Amino acid sequence: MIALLIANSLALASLLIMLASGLALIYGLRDVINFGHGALYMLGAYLGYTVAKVTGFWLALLIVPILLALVGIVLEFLVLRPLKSRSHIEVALVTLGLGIILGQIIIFIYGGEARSIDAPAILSGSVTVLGLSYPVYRVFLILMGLGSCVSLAVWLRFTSSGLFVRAVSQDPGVARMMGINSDQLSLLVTSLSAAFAGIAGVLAGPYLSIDPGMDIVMIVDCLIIVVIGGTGSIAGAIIAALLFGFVQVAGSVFLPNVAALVPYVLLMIVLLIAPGGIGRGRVLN
Amino acid sequence: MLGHASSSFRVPAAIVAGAILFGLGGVLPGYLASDFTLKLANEGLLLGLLALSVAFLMSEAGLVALGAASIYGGSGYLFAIAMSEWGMSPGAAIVFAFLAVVAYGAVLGALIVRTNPLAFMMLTLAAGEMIRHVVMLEAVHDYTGGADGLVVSFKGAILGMQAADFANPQHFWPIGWTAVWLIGVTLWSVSRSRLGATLRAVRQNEERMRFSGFNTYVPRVVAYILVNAVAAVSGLLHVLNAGFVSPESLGLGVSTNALVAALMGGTAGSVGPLAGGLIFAFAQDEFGARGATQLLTGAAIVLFIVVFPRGVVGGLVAAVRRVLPGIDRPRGKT
Amino acid sequence: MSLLRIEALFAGYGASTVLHGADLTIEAGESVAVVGRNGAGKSTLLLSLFRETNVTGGAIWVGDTRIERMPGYTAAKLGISIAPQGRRLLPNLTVRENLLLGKATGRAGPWDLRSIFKLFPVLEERAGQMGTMLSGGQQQMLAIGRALMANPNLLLLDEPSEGLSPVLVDGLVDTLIDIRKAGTGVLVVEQHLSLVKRAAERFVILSKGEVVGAGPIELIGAAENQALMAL
Amino acid sequence: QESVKVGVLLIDSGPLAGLKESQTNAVNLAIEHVNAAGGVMGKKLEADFITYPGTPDTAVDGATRAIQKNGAVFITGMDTSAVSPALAAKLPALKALMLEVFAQADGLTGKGCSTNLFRVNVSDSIIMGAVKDFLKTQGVKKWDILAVDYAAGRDAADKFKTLVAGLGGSVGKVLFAPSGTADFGAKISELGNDPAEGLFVTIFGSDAINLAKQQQQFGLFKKYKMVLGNSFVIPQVLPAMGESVLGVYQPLGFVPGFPGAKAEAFVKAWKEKYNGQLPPYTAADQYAAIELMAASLNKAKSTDVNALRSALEGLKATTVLGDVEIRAGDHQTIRPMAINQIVAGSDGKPTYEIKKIEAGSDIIPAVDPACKM
Amino acid sequence: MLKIEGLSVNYGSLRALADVDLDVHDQGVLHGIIGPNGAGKSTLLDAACGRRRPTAGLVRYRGEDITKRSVAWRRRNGMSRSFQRTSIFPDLTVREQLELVAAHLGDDRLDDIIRLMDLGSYLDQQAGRIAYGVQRRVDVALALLGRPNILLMDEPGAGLSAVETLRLFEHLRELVSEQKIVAVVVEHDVEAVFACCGMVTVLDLGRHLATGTPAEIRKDSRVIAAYLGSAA
Ligand SMILES: Nc1ncnc2c1ncn2[C@@H]1O[C@H](COP(=O)(O)OP(=O)(O)OP(=O)(O)O)[C@@H](O)[C@H]1O
Ligand SMILES: Nc1ncnc2c1ncn2[C@@H]1O[C@H](COP(=O)(O)OP(=O)(O)OP(=O)(O)O)[C@@H](O)[C@H]1O
Ligand SMILES: [Mg+2]
Ligand SMILES: [Mg+2]
Repeated sequence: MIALLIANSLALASLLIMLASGLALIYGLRDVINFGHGALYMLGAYLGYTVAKVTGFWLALLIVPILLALVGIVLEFLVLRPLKSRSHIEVALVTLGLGIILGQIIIFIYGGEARSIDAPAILSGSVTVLGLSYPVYRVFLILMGLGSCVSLAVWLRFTSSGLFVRAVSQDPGVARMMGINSDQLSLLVTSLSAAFAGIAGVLAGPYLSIDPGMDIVMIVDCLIIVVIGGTGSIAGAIIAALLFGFVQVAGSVFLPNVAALVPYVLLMIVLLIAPGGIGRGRVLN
Repeated sequence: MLGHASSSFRVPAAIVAGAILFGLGGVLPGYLASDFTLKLANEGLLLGLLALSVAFLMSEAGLVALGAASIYGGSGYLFAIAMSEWGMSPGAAIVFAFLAVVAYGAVLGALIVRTNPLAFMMLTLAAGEMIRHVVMLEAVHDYTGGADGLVVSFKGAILGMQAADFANPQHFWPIGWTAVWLIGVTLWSVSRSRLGATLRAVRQNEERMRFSGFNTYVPRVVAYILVNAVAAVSGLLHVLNAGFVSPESLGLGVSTNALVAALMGGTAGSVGPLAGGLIFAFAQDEFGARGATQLLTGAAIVLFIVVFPRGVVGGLVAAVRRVLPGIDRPRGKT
Repeated sequence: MSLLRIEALFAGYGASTVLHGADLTIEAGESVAVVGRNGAGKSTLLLSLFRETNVTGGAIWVGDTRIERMPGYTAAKLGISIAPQGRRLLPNLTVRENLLLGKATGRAGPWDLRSIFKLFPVLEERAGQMGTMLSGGQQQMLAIGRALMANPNLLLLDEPSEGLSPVLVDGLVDTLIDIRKAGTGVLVVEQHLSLVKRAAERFVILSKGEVVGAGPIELIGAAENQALMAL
Repeated sequence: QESVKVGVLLIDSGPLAGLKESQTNAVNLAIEHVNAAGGVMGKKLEADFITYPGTPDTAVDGATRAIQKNGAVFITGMDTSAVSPALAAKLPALKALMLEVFAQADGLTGKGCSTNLFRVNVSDSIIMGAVKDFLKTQGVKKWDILAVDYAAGRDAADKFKTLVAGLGGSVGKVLFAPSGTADFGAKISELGNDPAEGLFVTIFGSDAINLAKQQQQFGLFKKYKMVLGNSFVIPQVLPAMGESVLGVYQPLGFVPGFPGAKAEAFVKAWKEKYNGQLPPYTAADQYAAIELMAASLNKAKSTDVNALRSALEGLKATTVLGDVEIRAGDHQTIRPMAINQIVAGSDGKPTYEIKKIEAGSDIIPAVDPACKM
Repeated sequence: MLKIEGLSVNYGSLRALADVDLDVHDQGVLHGIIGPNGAGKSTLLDAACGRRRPTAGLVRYRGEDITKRSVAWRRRNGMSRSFQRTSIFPDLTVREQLELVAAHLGDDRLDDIIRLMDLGSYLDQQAGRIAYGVQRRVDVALALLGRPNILLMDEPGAGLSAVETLRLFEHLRELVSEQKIVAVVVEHDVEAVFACCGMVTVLDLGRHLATGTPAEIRKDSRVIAAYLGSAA
């Protein structure tokens, strides 16, 4: 039972990790609190639905992140760059407004009906691990989620391009003086963040419902995770998402009456003990 | 000599002008505007008050609160529950609700103002969402009505006004108008007082403030209590006017609306957020009639913030300064 | 062809102009000091090479490339590196990472982690620590080390002696002499003339954003130059 | 004045936003039909659509605008169980009537019933009435319950327990999931460990889809003899649930294939007008509400609120929902329900198959004595 | 006046200050602290003024143990400091910040301090936008407000020219002797230190190396090797 509990919380956490990493990336490296991230995830899911219908799930998993990266490029040039001298909260609210608009456009195109993607055949059965039968898709989700985010963290931490990205995030002026093309790297970060939302959107298809409310459900949870993880730290976000997923799943089993409160309590406890979050700038910022 | 004479003449002139504006504004709309317009204006004022509380904390202490709604809605719930469950009179219930949420704000503030701005924002968000969930818990369903909320109607009078009077836009307008003036002027004077200056300095360099002998904690707690008191007044007026409370009034949506209104109007000063509240209320109504509230709201947020970096009021003031240089020059610039 | 040529430069911050037609030329292997009182615009002059200021007129040439309208990283790519005033270390990078940033342009040369650690041994001891956990003088070493790591053609130092102990200033002077001999240009902004006198060949006096005096370094102590510097 | 106006409130944000389109379509189609059949009192019926973000305040604002500014006499459309009481409280002062088609809470026509509010859609108790009538013949005795941790879910769970006891059965596990649950893995594992014979599910909206898809990966529903949904597999979510819910039973107030000439004509007209789609039950309720408005206007021959109220109280009419009656005592419409099973349709896609039609008078509870107008 | 007993400060595993004693009792005399980079000079000031909790040891002020007192308390009771890394209010004008602090501490000598730090022509500029050297002077001015009894200064001359540093030290010496206060100044400009300080303490590697008059220190061979080099 406990093993199953952990496995289940890992599945939820994997999706959250991907979303929160994207959010942490653009927050930690680009200094933007992107309230529109949920809308990007929703766009990823709907695009995933459309593309998967034509090309199948696997190609959608490849194409949609690329499409979202393009959206990220548009976001960078049309919004973030022109507004770079504005305060955090102003930019955050602009992304909120854009997220609302994007959501409405999606509803306009797809209508309000919920949709779903079927998992490809090899992922639809279940496997038996340690005597427990467990859906293959969940295993896949966990591997994908953890895998992509760990590689992201490794890239940032241990490669020189990762180092330059971190330098740009802390002081673009100094980075430029050192000969780093900060505009290019900012663009990379924004599009990478959007691409992560795209991956999460496609992966959510066979697991969760694709519907007009999906952005809002996720964004608050992801904000909580990013903040628990520590300002913009990817590794922190990974740990925080695992913690969050576990607390939420465990809460719904052991404290069903007050389960809805559990994530907020977690946030308050962590922040009151360590206002900088768990990652506390270990990886970035 | 001359400068002294003219400034001592200017102060009473400003007070007289303010008094006239206040008097006219309190009376005229009742004759000129339709019930429907007044109703929207009332809501705009109350949202403006909430926006003012958010804006004050932002511009003075550099902290963004995303939990204003929990105070706003919470005071309404307490007011309703105090009457229906504990049999208080409406007047006593108002005082009780006000004091209770302000006390809650004080405790919360004492815990969270020390953290960094992002943590503060998320802590207020978390505290607010927690309250929204608590209200919907099964255990308190009988008190709060769960997701359905409560219809609040009271018997008896508050300051001589019956429930029906508060619900009547004509009668409510002067109350809202007066509250807005009192609070607007109060916050404006606080921001010009020593407390305001201390808060702004703490926001820029907390450590240097401590090394200058200031207590940097208490002023921020005081500021947080102050803005919560404003939010509570707004919430109580709202419940009197609307006659019901629901979990939505505690939620993130209301808090973001207040934030958006504040930024639309301009966070510096008292007029901006109030104007923002009015703009927001009327705009939402128009958008609704056009059948696309959400889309147009999103577009308006983007447009207003992009076009008016210091809010509509900030933008207007800057424009007036440009056309009439010399008007109200900041001190010391030559 | 000069290493750096600044012609009638007008630059400032926002709407205000700080430099009013400053001129400066540096040849390869030359070491020039820029002096002048607080607010004269010395730092502004250096920062203008990286588009950290608002350039409104004049020209900046690096070799035969005119850069004042090019992106901020151009100067570094062309072989100019800087240890800016106030150090501007990146607070959440380790000492080693801060140094490696100097390598961003990928120029090869005598300076690498090993030679920097030899020059400033304490940096090696602290290689894994965050840059801002160093003492003030150690941070200054890190900023200078970072600039050296780029193996520049022209090294810009903005008040490098600030916070350094006298022994280390001696070491710095020796280093500057060495790298100049190796053909690298040096432009140093400095308040403390003792360093300037030992490390530079000529000086330029900046006052209110304009060059008001210049000469070989031996003359820097002359009364008229002292008067110009106090202007 | 040339026309009689109906204020239609539409929610365009959050999870309910998806229903806006079919609601608008239903109003447009109904008004088209009413006007084609001669309108109301010789005038045309006209809709005034107003969107709002789903909160009580904004709903009251929207209704006020429709009534005071645009002269609407009726309010209808989308709302939630928090919005309705707030609206109902304001209606007497605004001098307008509301025909509820959305909120299911019993209280609206029970303890909190209100002079100016009439409900066309079914209440929670009516659904339970239909379930009870249906289960009498099914022979599934031992049940598990999975419900949303919300007033509606807890209420449904309690009612179902009483109902099962009344039929001589027993209830095993009763699990609650918070609204907005993304991962049902824990609940699914808990139920699947030791399943009873039947599973009663009260989970709504996107949570319902999440549950359906995730249980399929675990094969949960297959372990039960009968899975009975309560607002679980509704038409709006059925396509997304796909094959995962084949075999599930679901009571609905209307499905295509519902008996009656009007119902048939309605489905046909809908298909023609809205490129081949089928109307969901919410659209049928909305359509019926407009039909009832028209009937009351024609009966009262006036737009006066009091006259219209008296016309509606006790009104009997034939609508797309069949023969219905608005009960004067609590303003609840007495109407039939269909118990359906999800089966694979001719095109391979899951669809509803009507198993039984429950007559309205059999399933409606008596007027709640707490209801005092 | 200020007595430091057995003070140690660790940063993690690094021992920045090891068992240092310092007794600054001469009122009206500048007490200089010199030492190589990383010797622990700033750390000593940090521990003395409450910015950092010492790992071990005591700080006494007028005989009272104040090791656990808050920074604000110490400041209100006369202990003041300036920073090596400039610490000012970037968005306030120079005048606004000086007035705010002066009013809080009840100081009426604002004009004198403005004159002393030569800030008269910058009063209405935003502090974040003035030249670095001037910002340093604002930092020192903030420390001088409020008639402190103990003045702790961390490289007040950094960013100033040698001439200006010397002038600042002379002013400080006058101020200190006029008001009979205790002043501890960390500085690398040894010319200014030797010219104006009555006593000099040398730290090295977190330890106390020597204390004495400038003349004694200047001759000390250990100090020359560790610190002074050609400046001796
Ligand atoms: N960020 C800024 N914004 C606005 N004005 C600035 C800014 N930085 C510097 N200035 C102004 O530019 C002028 C020159 O400053 P600069 O820093 O170049 O002087 P400097 O010669 O380097 O002085 P110092 O010796 O103190 O370092 C000063 O008058 C200052 O007020
Ligand atoms: N926050 C910190 N975390 C870790 N180590 C630190 C920290 N601050 C200082 N140190 C280390 O403690 C030692 C003493 O530092 P301190 O700043 O006291 O030196 P200092 O004598 O003031 O030197 P300088 O003349 O360079 O300013 C140094 O080795 C430094 O690297
Ligand atoms: Mg400078
Ligand atoms: Mg130091």
